[in-house]
Amino acid sequence: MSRMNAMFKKLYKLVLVVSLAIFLFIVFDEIHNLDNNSKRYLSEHYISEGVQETGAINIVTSVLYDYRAFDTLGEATVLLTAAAILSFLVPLGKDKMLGTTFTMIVSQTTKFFIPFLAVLGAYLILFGHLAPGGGFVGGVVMAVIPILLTITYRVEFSEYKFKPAKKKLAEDIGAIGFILLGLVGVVTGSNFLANGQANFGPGNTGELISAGLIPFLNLMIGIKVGAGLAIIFNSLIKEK
Amino acid sequence: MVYFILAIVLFAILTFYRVMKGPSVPDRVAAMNAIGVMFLLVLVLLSLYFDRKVFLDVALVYGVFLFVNVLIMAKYFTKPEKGEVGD
Amino acid sequence: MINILVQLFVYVFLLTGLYFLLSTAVGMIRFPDLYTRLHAGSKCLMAGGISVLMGCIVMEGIGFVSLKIIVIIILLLITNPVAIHVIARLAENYHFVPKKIAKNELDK
Amino acid sequence: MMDIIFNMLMIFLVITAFFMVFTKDISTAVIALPIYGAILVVIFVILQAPGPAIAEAVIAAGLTTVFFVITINKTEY
Repeated sequence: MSRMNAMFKKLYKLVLVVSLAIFLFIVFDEIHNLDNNSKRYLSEHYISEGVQETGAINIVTSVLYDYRAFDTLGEATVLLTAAAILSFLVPLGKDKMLGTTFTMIVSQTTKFFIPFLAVLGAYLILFGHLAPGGGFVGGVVMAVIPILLTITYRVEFSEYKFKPAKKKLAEDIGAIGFILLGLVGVVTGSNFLANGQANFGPGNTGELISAGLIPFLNLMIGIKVGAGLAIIFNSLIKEK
Repeated sequence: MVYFILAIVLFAILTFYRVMKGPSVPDRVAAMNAIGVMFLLVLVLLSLYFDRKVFLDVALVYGVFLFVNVLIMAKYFTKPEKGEVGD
Repeated sequence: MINILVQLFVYVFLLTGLYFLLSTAVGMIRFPDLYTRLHAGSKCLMAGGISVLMGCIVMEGIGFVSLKIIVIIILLLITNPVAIHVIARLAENYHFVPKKIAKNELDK
Repeated sequence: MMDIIFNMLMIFLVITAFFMVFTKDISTAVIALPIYGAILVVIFVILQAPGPAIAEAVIAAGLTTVFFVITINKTEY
């Protein structure tokens, strides 16, 4: 009887998941029907006019940092809150987690690997408006450097190389710089975080310094995300 | 060209058997590493097939994070599961 | 003429890579032990991957794209052996005794 | 021909997701998570969207796994 009961429970779970999937498929097929042309006027406008209005070739970046820049500010605030609360709740302590001991091969490889990571992250951040990538992705790649140092050596070495006070300062610079760059739009007489409307000189599309404020916003988001994720990781790995 | 991509995806599905079956954690991590490298090759071949060099950045970033994944799994999966120590 | 030769080289490289990737998949399924599976996951996988990427370089010719593929090859050559080495270090915690080899060693 | 690859990848995605949900061990589910991310990256590249693909490669296949592994080591499983 108990085996029958267990089989029934397993079957119940499977039927539940399958029916939920079918329900979601029907609902989303009804809402996001791609053949329906009348609901897509906004994306048509982004695709056809986005390059002339903002000056960035990458349409995703032009949406994230120009049309919907306020949402990006909200996402950055979420990360700032998480890093602040984690570093407040786990103030000090040592790395006492169990882990396999690594040999010298891994540490030497990490030494070779870190400059490559720095170049890749800088490329992703600086070319955010010309190629896929942008501030968030480049910031995460930069945050891998302290994570690798923490894994292969100890937390003490990682915090000796990248001081916690400096990381907090970098995160604050990123958050405040984003808002100050947004206030430039108000000074010139248009909206907060306005780039295309305020006419900041889109420049020649396709060059490195073009698209007005978007490269600087990318740089600020990159600094902020990198420092914040490094703080979160080092706070998670320490214990009382 | 498309047939090569199809074949590599098939090999990745074959290797996923070891992730499902494998008796211990290191088996599964090694199979995960193999599947990741195969999908990296698929990404490079797709970027040549569509003739857009932008897609090579995706392959590069994915390779970096595959290495970080394997490193951190090997560092912090240390407690053996009960009753599953063997070959 | 030279076009046909380039096409031939591309097919040779890609087919060699596919053979090694197939042997990786078969080895991952069929080998009896953890350490032999690591053997399949390191050497055969790297041979297949480098062959496929060399085929891509030959197909593309000299340029910016092939430079990026060379960077990917160097990345794989640095990271994958270290990854396998680290997995072997992880296996030390579990105290594996490979049955088939250990019996023969103990009998002697 | 690309349709066949796309459908195969979708079936593989569903298999990986079901395996992640229904497996008994937590560490096995975490090991299957980067594979799920890799399949999604390839699907996004086939759909000609490099921006979401690179974000997926960073977040789902990278950061989420790192934080899950640390959290599992801190718990008693």
